Amino acid sequence: MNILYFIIQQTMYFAIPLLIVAIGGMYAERSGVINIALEGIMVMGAFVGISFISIFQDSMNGQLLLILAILVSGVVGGIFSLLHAFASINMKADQTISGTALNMFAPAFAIYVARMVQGTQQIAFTDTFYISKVPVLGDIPVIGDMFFKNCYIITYIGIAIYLVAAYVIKNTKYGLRLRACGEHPGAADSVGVNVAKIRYSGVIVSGVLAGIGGIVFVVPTSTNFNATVAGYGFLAIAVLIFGQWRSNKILMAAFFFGIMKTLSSAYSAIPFLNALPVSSEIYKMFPYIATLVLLAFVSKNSQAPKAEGIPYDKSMR
Amino acid sequence: MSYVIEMNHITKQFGSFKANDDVTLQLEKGEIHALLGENGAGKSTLMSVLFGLYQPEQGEIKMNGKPVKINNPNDANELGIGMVHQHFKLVHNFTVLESIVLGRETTKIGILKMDEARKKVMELSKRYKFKIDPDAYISDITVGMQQRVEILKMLYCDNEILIFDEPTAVLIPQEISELMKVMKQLVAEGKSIIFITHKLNEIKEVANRCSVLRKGKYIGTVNVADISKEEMSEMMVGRKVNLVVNKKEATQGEPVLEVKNLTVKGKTAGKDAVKDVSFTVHKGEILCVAGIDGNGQSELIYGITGLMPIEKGQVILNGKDITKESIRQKCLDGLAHIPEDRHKDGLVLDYTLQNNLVLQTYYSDRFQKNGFLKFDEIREFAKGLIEKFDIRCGQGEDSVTRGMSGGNQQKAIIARELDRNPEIVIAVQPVRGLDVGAIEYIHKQLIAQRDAGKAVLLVSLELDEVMNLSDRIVVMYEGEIVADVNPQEITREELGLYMAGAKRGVKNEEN
Amino acid sequence: GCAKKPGAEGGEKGASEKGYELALITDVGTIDDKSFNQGSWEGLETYAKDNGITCKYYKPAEKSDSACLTSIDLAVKGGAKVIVTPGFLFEAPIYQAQEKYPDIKFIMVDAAPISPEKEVKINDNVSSVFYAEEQSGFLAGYAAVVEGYTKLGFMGGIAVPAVIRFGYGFVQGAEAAAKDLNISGVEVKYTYVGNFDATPENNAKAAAWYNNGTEVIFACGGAVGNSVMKAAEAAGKKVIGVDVDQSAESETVMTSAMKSLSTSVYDTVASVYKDSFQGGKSVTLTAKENGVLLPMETSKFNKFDQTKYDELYKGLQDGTIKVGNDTIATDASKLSSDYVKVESIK
Amino acid sequence: MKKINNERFVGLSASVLAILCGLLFGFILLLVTNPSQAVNGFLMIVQGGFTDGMKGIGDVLYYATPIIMTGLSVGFAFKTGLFNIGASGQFAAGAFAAVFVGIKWTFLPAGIHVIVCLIAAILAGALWGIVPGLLKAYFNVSEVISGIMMNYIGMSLVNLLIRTSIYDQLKNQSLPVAETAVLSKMGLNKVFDGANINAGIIIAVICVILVYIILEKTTFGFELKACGLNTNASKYAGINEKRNIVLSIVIAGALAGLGGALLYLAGSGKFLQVLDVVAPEGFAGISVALLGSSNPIGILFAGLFIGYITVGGYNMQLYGFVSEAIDIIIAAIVYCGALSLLFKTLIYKFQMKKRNKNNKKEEA
Ligand SMILES: Nc1ncnc2c1ncn2[C@@H]1O[C@H](COP(=O)(O)OP(=O)(O)OP(=O)(O)O)[C@@H](O)[C@H]1O
Ligand SMILES: Nc1ncnc2c1ncn2[C@@H]1O[C@H](COP(=O)(O)OP(=O)(O)OP(=O)(O)O)[C@@H](O)[C@H]1O
Ligand SMILES: [Mg+2]
Ligand SMILES: [Mg+2]
Repeated sequence: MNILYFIIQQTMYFAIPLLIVAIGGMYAERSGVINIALEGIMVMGAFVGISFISIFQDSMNGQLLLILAILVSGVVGGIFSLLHAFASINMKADQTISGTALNMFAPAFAIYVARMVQGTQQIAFTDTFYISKVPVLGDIPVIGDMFFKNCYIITYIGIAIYLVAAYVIKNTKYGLRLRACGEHPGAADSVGVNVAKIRYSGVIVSGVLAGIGGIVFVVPTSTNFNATVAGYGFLAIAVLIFGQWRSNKILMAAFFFGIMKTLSSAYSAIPFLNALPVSSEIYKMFPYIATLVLLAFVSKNSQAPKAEGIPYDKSMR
Repeated sequence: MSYVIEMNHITKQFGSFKANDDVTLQLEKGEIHALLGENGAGKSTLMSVLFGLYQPEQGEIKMNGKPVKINNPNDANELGIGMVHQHFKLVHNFTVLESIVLGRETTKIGILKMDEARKKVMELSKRYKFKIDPDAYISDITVGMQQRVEILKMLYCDNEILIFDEPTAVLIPQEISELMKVMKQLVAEGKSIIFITHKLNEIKEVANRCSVLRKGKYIGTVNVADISKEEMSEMMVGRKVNLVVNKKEATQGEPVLEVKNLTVKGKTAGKDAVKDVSFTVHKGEILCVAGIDGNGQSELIYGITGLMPIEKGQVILNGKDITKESIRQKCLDGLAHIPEDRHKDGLVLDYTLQNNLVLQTYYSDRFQKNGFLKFDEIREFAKGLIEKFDIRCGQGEDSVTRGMSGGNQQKAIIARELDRNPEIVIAVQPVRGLDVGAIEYIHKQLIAQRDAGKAVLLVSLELDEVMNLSDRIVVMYEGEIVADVNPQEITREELGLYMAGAKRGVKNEEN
Repeated sequence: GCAKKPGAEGGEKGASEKGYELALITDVGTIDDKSFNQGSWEGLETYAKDNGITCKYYKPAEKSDSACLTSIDLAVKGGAKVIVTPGFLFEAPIYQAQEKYPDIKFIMVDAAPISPEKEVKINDNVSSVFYAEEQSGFLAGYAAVVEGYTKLGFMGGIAVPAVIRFGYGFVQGAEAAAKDLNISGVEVKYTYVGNFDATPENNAKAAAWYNNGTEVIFACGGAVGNSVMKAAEAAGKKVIGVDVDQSAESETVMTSAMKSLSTSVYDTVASVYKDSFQGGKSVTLTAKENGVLLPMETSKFNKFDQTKYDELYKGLQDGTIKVGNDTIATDASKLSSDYVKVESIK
Repeated sequence: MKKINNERFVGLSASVLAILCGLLFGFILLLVTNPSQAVNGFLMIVQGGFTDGMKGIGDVLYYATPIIMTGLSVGFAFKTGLFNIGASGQFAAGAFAAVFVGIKWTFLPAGIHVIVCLIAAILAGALWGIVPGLLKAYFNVSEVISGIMMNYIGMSLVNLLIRTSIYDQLKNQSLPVAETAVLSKMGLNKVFDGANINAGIIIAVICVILVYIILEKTTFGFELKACGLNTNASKYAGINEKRNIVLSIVIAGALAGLGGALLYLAGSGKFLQVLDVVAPEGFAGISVALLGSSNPIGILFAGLFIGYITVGGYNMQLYGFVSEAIDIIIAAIVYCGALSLLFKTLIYKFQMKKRNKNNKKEEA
């Protein structure tokens, strides 16, 4: 039982960032813009967010600081993603390429600035955000142990983001228009929807969420930021596709990947797994292989937005 | 008297090409105003201008006498102008309801209030007997249904001026007659309709007045009541002389291409686009497949040429069964194909002209030696064709094809396909959107083939082309062949009736 | 600050003029690796400060022998007289450089010049410094058990000799203590995580151990410590730091198994300027030379006190306590005894 | 050949524009972070390989070699309409195969051994390429996504294989390869004294020429490009487009794989590290391909250029700058590159207009 709780708690650390970023990706792609820059945007968000913490951790501390930092990361991510939006919407550039550029830029920038400013590459911070037990809720028998012990508010923020995002894309005017732009911009345009605007918003949302995802990924699992998010941006893309661009399926995918990550690192302490002769690399590979296999099956009639990656050009008919 | 809509001296260009050239259109309140013209005459473009999708280079639009600026569909909406587009603008994985409210959502703090919308949609649907299911996904409903959704989209926001761009091209007769009823009902309610179609009898049936475009130019407006179909078609096509081709009697030889019980699946799952079609093309004849857009002609050709998998049936070329053969082998066997969509299928637009001219033959020993292309050979060959077929372009064989005019692009394809001197040429709408000169030229080439004792299978949507070129006509309707006739023995009207599915001739299949 | 801000500092003195006399070349880990790069750098930097000499660190363009050699060239070009190189990465490069630059002094930490053909050759301009990490580890292990912990963990970075020595020493220390206090059933979880970084995986691994009852983990791999501390903070357990005094890093750091990196680098550099530089050989600094230690003043012990520490330290110095190094066993599990059970996790 | 010249011109001007933008951005960055030294630092970048004479140039060639190969890999795929973001994985696969053979198959005679290593690398890379190829051709899975997946799978798999077969426990890296498996220096190291240069660069150049010939001179290249530019038309012309998709990624993979071999057999004392990091050379390849506008010759120069400023950036440390500045500049260049694709099409559109006019005139 204890083990089970532990796995669930650990899984949160991995799954929540994936969830947030993948949902962000969903907004970009459902609006018609492929965003493989998520990795880079995460790094950017984490970089600035963690720097923010390490600067202000003496003057303030606790959850407030964390929440502020998360906001900062979000804003930074949003701004950074504008580069991608500009290239792919105004300039009608190849979206994978401008995305790649952002991915190359972010870590280099983080290292460069960190070393130029503070001389060292890693940005250390003290973790005053850890919650060993949420007051009341933590005492609920099983549920409490699973979800309200050894956690960060991050978990709940993530869940909240998910719920809102899923609701918005399905049930709001904005969501409806966003989806239209991703599937058939011509149709949206013909009823007076401003495709460019919607797509910008989609990319920005993805940027904000990726930025948040960045810091959310670093805080629970490390004591410093070292200019990397260990490929979680790309993993998030896998999650997005695995989840077939549908938030509900993305949720499941995120947790599946999260569990795999947990097992790959914690298996040594999980008796029945420790017995197995499976090395950690296998666990590491598994999510990716699973995604490939899944893709092979669903891609023929994939639910990918029809118009994703294609710059919208009015006069094309 | 004042008009609800006046479009005065509209000119719309795409690049250097004038899709509308000083066109004027006046719509009276409560009338159905037909807009008539060949493919590429500029009808859709003109309507797109009225609907705010395109901005005209010149001209003004007046509404009830007052000039108005229509910068985008929103403005059009504000003014109560709605449009059913020729190519539907529906999102495949939206529900009918979602599709209708898109752009005019009723919301509370941004959250969709679908039930109100639903009520209104159901009312409308009842009023016009549309029987739509608001929760069905667009991808799951028939084309006819999709069109009703498009119509509902207009009615949903109480538009007064309704534009129907070729609404009937894709409908089956029953649907057409129902649509006609609806249109009458709408004008009866005081709305005004612009109705685009190629089909004269439809105009005769519902339209009050009719404006005609030709090659982007405004020809004139007439009262439908006091003009005959012939006169209308003459207005639409222009003096017959352009298109009448003088050709000597056909000398029908033995069969070249035999199509037996061919069946091809359509894009929309379930229904077949081509149903058990059989016919034969002989040496020295031009067999024309006539029919309204979207009745399975494209699929038929794709099936024959192998670009689409076929369900069942046989394709026989000079007695050899080529059904299962690769596309390349078919080509080697002497089957030439002038495709419907030259940009999609016919050309690699970013290749040079010379490369496109050898697209079907680059692998032959003439142009390659153990894997290496013989550039000089190709260049010479290209020069030759450019000379022979008088293809005009900037830097001769080195010009990038994308930069060539439509007519010359088409000529390039013709040159490539005919120069192989094939057993049979399959030409699908070979003159679509081309200028008269090009049209005449291409027609001459096809006839030359025929006179040289080769076979030609021509697919055309345009009556004149059909009537003038063909030695035999088969009419396709709903994926079936409904008539097999001799142009000398049939009038346009009859043909039109066949094409509209209103008449079915006994299939006199030979052999 | 010297080179804390390379940029600003470059501003004061461009390489053009005097250049940087003291140079350190990192082994692509940076000078904040919580390990020998950092320790050595601190020593170098302090000496530079104390004597108003310029210093600077360089980072090889890639992790290859020739790239290291190139950065040595760059350092020399930058005016270096003394070059400090931490880590085995420099075995081959220095082997060549010592010939190429006879009048430059090289200080190798944790390594000696070795040719690709495994031939060791130490010229007079090279001093190679090793440490008896096993003794340091021994002290830590002993202390942990005295503190009353019976479920210990060892998380090495990568199974390089220095780390192995730490680990084996740690186990032997635990055993010695268990014997003296006659505690049986001390358990040691023993593993190498395969990197020297702070990664989520390492964090999860440590968390899993703590969750499984492990009370204190000897985090022996530079930044790996950060991941372990993170987990310890969450689980409210203890950590033992390594190489440098890591007590500042986290409340959970009980003590650190130190080797006197900075002091020894400081001294060796000093010896260069005092013309007392003793090159040509490689020395292993043990307790005798105060080469290893626990920082008692910053350690958070309840039972294990200074007197006990001094007693042990004497024992190590006069050899009454013998600690085997990395050669005593092929695998940690072989160190198990009736007092200590070592579970080695691959 | 008017048109070819024109294409060259357009591609070149686009790349040059991108490079200038990137460098400008870099200079601004230096200025912001450390005005007093910015100029010196920037000069270092511009001087690049020339700062330390022949050795510097030699190093440029050394750093350029692997990224020219990955650049070729990506560029070749681009030409055929595919985005081979999976080059990293293929590179790693090739590197491992080469090193593995280089260590284990010592029974092979001197001359042969290294060649077998290279072949092994080529095969491994091709193998890693075939997966996305098949997925693309027969399951229409985007090669971008499957490429990313294959990168991570490759990374972990290679780590696993190293640890279980050719692991140097003491250094957490691969064992050194046998002397017989190291690429010959061919006396180049005499010319470029002290540099790592070796036969690798020559092999790379040969590959450049080969790829150029395949793409520009052969029927195979004709088909590949046709598929890349218009799949429908290719099918219409009887070209087997599925087969071509697979082939082109496989070839791309082989090139990247060979690149891996050339780097790790260079005898520069570089070893395969067991780290959870996707081989950066693959991504570098993307920028190289973009700079070279996917033209083999262009790629050769782009690779040299990036190798050149890499050395320069490394020397910047003398002025207290951090060499990551270079990666930033390269990223900036790539970004501008993405925009300058548009810049290109603009030029084309412009030229097209002109032609149309001519045609219209002639027709009239
Ligand atoms: N959970 C969700 N996240 C994102 N978009 C959604 C979600 N659910 C529905 N949508 C969007 O709303 C539309 C209607 O919802 P629905 O899920 O029924 O559509 P769908 O295409 O059938 O998707 P699915 O088959 O995955 O449910 C969908 O087409 C999709 O575009
Ligand atoms: N977006 C565009 N870009 C370039 N040319 C265009 C564009 N839209 C239309 N054209 C050209 O303008 C001409 C008129 O097109 P339009 O669609 O208005 O014809 P139409 O009368 O609707 O023909 P159809 O009966 O086939 O619908 C055609 O030659 C077409 O090729
Ligand atoms: Mg039409
Ligand atoms: Mg039209």
